Amino acid sequence: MTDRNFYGLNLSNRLLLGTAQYPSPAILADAVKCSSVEMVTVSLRRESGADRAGQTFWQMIRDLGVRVLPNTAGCHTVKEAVTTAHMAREVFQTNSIKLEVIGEDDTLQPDVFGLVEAARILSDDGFEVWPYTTQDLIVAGKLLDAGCEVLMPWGAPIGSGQGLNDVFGLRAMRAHFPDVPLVVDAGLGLPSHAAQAMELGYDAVLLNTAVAKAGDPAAMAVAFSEATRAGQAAFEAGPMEVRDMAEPSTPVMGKAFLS
Amino acid sequence: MTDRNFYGLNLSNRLLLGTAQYPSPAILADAVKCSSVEMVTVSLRRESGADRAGQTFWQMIRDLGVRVLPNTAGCHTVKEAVTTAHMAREVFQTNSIKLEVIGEDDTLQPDVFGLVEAARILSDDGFEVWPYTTQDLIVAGKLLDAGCEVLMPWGAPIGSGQGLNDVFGLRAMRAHFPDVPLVVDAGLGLPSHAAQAMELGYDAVLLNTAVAKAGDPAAMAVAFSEATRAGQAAFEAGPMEVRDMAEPSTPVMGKAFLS
Amino acid sequence: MTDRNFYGLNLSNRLLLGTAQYPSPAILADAVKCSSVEMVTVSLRRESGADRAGQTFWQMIRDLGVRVLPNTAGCHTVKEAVTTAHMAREVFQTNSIKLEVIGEDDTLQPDVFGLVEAARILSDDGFEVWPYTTQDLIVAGKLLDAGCEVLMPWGAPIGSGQGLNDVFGLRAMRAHFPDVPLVVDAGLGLPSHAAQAMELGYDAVLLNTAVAKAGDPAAMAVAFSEATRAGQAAFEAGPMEVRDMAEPSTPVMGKAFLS
Amino acid sequence: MTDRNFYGLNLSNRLLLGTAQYPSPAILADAVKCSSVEMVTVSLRRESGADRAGQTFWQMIRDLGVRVLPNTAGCHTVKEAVTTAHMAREVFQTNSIKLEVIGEDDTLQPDVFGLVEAARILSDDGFEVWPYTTQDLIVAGKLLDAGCEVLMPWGAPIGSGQGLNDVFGLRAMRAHFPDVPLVVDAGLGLPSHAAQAMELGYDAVLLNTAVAKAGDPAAMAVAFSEATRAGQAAFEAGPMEVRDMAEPSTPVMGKAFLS
Amino acid sequence: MRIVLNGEERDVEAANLADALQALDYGDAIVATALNGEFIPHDQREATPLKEGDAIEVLAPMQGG
Amino acid sequence: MRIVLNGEERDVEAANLADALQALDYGDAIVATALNGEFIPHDQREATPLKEGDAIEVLAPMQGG
Amino acid sequence: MRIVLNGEERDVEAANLADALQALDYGDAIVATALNGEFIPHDQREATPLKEGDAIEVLAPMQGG
Amino acid sequence: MRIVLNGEERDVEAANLADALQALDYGDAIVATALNGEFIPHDQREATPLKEGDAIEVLAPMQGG
Repeated sequence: MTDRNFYGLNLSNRLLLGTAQYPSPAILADAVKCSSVEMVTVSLRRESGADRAGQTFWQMIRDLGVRVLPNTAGCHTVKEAVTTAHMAREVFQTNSIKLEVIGEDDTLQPDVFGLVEAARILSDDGFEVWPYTTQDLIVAGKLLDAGCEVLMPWGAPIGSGQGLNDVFGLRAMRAHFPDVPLVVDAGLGLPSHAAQAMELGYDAVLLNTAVAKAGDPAAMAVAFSEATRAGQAAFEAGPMEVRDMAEPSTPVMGKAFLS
Repeated sequence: MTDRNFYGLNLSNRLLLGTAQYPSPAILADAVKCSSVEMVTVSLRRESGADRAGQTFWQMIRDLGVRVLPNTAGCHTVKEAVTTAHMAREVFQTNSIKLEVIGEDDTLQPDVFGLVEAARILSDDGFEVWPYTTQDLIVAGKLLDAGCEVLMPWGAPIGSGQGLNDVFGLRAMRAHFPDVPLVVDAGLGLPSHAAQAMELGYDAVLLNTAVAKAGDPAAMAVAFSEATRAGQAAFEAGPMEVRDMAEPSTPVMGKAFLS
Repeated sequence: MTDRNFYGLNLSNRLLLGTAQYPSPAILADAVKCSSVEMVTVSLRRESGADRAGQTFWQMIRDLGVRVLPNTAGCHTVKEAVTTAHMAREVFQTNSIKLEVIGEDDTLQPDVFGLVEAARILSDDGFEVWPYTTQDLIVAGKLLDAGCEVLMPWGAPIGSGQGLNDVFGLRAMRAHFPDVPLVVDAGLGLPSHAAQAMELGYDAVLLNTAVAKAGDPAAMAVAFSEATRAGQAAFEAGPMEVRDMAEPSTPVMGKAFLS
Repeated sequence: MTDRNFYGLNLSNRLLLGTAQYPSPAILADAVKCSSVEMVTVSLRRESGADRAGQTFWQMIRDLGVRVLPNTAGCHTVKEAVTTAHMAREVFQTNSIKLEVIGEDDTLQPDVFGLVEAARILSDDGFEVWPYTTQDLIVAGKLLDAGCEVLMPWGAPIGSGQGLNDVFGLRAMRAHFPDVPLVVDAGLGLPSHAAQAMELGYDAVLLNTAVAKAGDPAAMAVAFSEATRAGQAAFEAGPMEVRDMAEPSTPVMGKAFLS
Repeated sequence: MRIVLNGEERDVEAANLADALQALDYGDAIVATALNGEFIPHDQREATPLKEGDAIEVLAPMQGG
Repeated sequence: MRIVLNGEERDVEAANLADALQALDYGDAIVATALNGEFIPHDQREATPLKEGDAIEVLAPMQGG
Repeated sequence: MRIVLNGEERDVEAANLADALQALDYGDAIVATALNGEFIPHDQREATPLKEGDAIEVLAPMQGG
Repeated sequence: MRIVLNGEERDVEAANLADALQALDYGDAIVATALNGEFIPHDQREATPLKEGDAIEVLAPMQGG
């Protein structure tokens, strides 16, 4: 797993971080630096010729020297997502795209039909698609057929912080695609959630709100980064077998008779 | 919480590690060094004049330069536990004692009646008692009255690796004793369990089997150490509020109209 | 909810029972009679002119006087499922079909793409389609658009007995489709699972293995039937609010002073 | 388990119901009658010579023709509990007493030290003690030694409706005392919780708030009664083995080839 | 004579606990009694004299969980 | 004539599907039929000729979940 | 000429999309453009004439999750 | 003299516990001692006589959880 790569990209830090909702750009920069994340997600929004807010933001991100993964957040149709992806490729100068085709606004869950179609179109057009999907194994298979080399099932609804709502589904997905880089994207609220995802054998986690909305985002980013690494290391180190009953850790043999 | 001390002792690493069940002394030493734990648990067992196994072990521990917390593992009566504590104090030259009074062998759960009595006797005799107890708040109160300044509720049966079996009980205990150093002792199986305990506001975790029985104990020790720190940092950083439904992380405002 | 109907059909017993895997036909008949279920699932398999096993089975089911819901179990393609549905309609003389389009054999989860396509074809052809689906809200919407008037999300993999693996998903589905008859189909192992599904506001549960493989199938069928009714009644009766802390049930006022 | 008795008492309905917090006495009576519970808990409170509220209540309970289990609710000391028990015995003309010695007011958890002492005093004095306790196996053992023939571990804090907070503890208790009548007392919020307790092999459940505070208490009482019976029946019927992966319920053999 | 009945001060003239219950309008109500924290069984009420300041608890059946 | 019945090769002399069912001992059994993967309704069996190598599926009610 | 820029009506005199960006003060800002819902790559802006009522989207990097 | 050392019968000639440890090859090993279930501190070993059948526990540091 350690030498697992994402479209040929090696990430020593398996925490991918979103850049939205921070109290200030300075705090975002701080969070990125302190946690030494290597890849952050970004988006495209309307720019005004007057204030050019986007230019400032973009300069700040470039100064951080991290890779960017543009998203198609908020897109509800294949056409929107595909057009947004093309615009992102030009602006961010990268073929990488976090593909979101949102199907429902209460859960922000993906429209897996539109997702597969958009993934095919973009893959055929040379994009490296990181699809935000569900734990559906058939959808996953179609995404791989469409050309995706990474899958990003959700842990819980975006921004909910609920953690891993369907551990069975995540475990089945890992078992079914042992060789595919899998990223738990969205829904994580605490570092223990990130550790748990990695302990299940996932290759990375992607989150935003849990860090940005923390009392101390930079400290929380570090916490998530460490927990992610800890979960990864645990998976690789080979955890103990869980037991139903107790077993003394201190040897019983040689115990004194003192009664 | 960071400046919480344990009988005046400051621990920057809140992972306490057991020393039993490792494949070899060298691997134990490795685990301790790599994870830079500062305190390890030890016990007393019968020594033979011939091989003097204990002398070698003790020399190894001293060379590691860590603090030791002797236990009364396997003691089922107050008298056994008290006598063992006295012998440990002489040998290990410390007033610290991890007090175990085992009441039942399938779960290795404490006999809270014997525990409170032994805790009083030992506290009165100048010991710094670290009691292995349950989440029972009344028992906890009696232990504090007896002189204990640290409480160590179990997470799950010793050596089971089940994690936190009664999160409600642990949460209630933390809420009820905001100023008492609390350590989750026993039952943890994965780093995410340690992170979760710290996220609940616990001050440290103590474990042994999950590291000793891992495929790579040293790597697992590091993983637990990082996860413990991550959970502690998360608690201090102030986690986000969990939400029932989704909330977009990427701002909706300024989204392009591309349909 | 009580007056919820399924394609116009009123079911006073909201437990739907499968007819496979029983130790004997007599025990199946017993289970159906004792639990007074009103609808059972059946399938089509190859008949030999010699032994005509199917004729005997079919006579037994008709003697039970229950409604049948034929399934397309084991079908992996739209064509297979549609053809099987047509053959079932002729043999069982019913427009009702439990539509299964299996996408993966370890989890037996539905292929939601094939499912939606087959649902449209069959609905257009006059079938009353009961689709075995996931908790995916977008898929659910497409099934309704295709003409389905009932949805049957899985609780867990068929025959696993794990219960409700994704309570969040089931709750979101109920909230999103308040007026659609929803049936939890597959994966239930214990009556408490059935009660929980109904307490979430589901309209019925469909299961087979948990009853057929029980030590005493007839007794287990009754248990599931009662638990299903209990969960339904609880949902309608309006459950209490869950509280974080305790609240005395016995009034404190008027308590004697006896210390 | 069916022929398990409680101090010689056979209960065909294993739901024990509290009598407090109902919208009106009429609704309480209704709940008791509709659910055909056989035993209800009652308490003692100060009576005024003027209104004699207690007399009216007592007459109503007697008219219901159910057995009463008086409690010592709200007692925090051994003396209070013992005196209250004696007063209850005289008034209710029964040796049965639900022994509560409360140790902490946020969780209303028992003071297990006072509980064991009071249980011994009362048992020696001819009472049939039903102790409200925790899942602590050592405490349980002492209660049995004290003369108790029934144990009532809590499921969750009184009135919280959280359900079974420590399933492991309940399971261990059942396994450790296979021949002792065990009742889950307090904390249940939904019928599925009652079913789950009985599926674990418990012999009865005792609750109050979940019924009294329901929108329709009588209907909820019936729901709990049915779920309790369903859980009991399931335990006796022998549930299926839970499986990790799916297994077709409909036989694969004989499936048509239609592709 | 000044006594405390169920936590409230009351004046009552009674030689013993049984008389007091009558004087306090309990008539034949089904109640259990305690005097200064000690249970007094029904058949000992007459033999139980009262004195100034005694605390009497008179309890009856009530809802309970 | 060589046909495949429910996956097994069989010899049968029959002008159409209806005849074949008779020849294959199905009598008045309640079954549904498919020919080479296509559903053949009961009332079309007579009008459905068979040829060498045809694959016939004859299905009947069975246990199902 | 009346066009819609990022959802707001604007007047601009420009022969093509490139001119329009200049006229609208984008200067050398790093932006991506779409015309009536179709992506217009940077190097095609000059070759892209504008007409009355065209809807232009001008997007730049922004925070994202 | 017959004594029980860590659960095993042993013959040892020793006036007191300190001598016994020497005779039993403990030399300067770091150990804690108990005699018939009572802890005997290091500095009291010499003052602790042994008699036939005494049970001695000699404990040293060991792995613990």
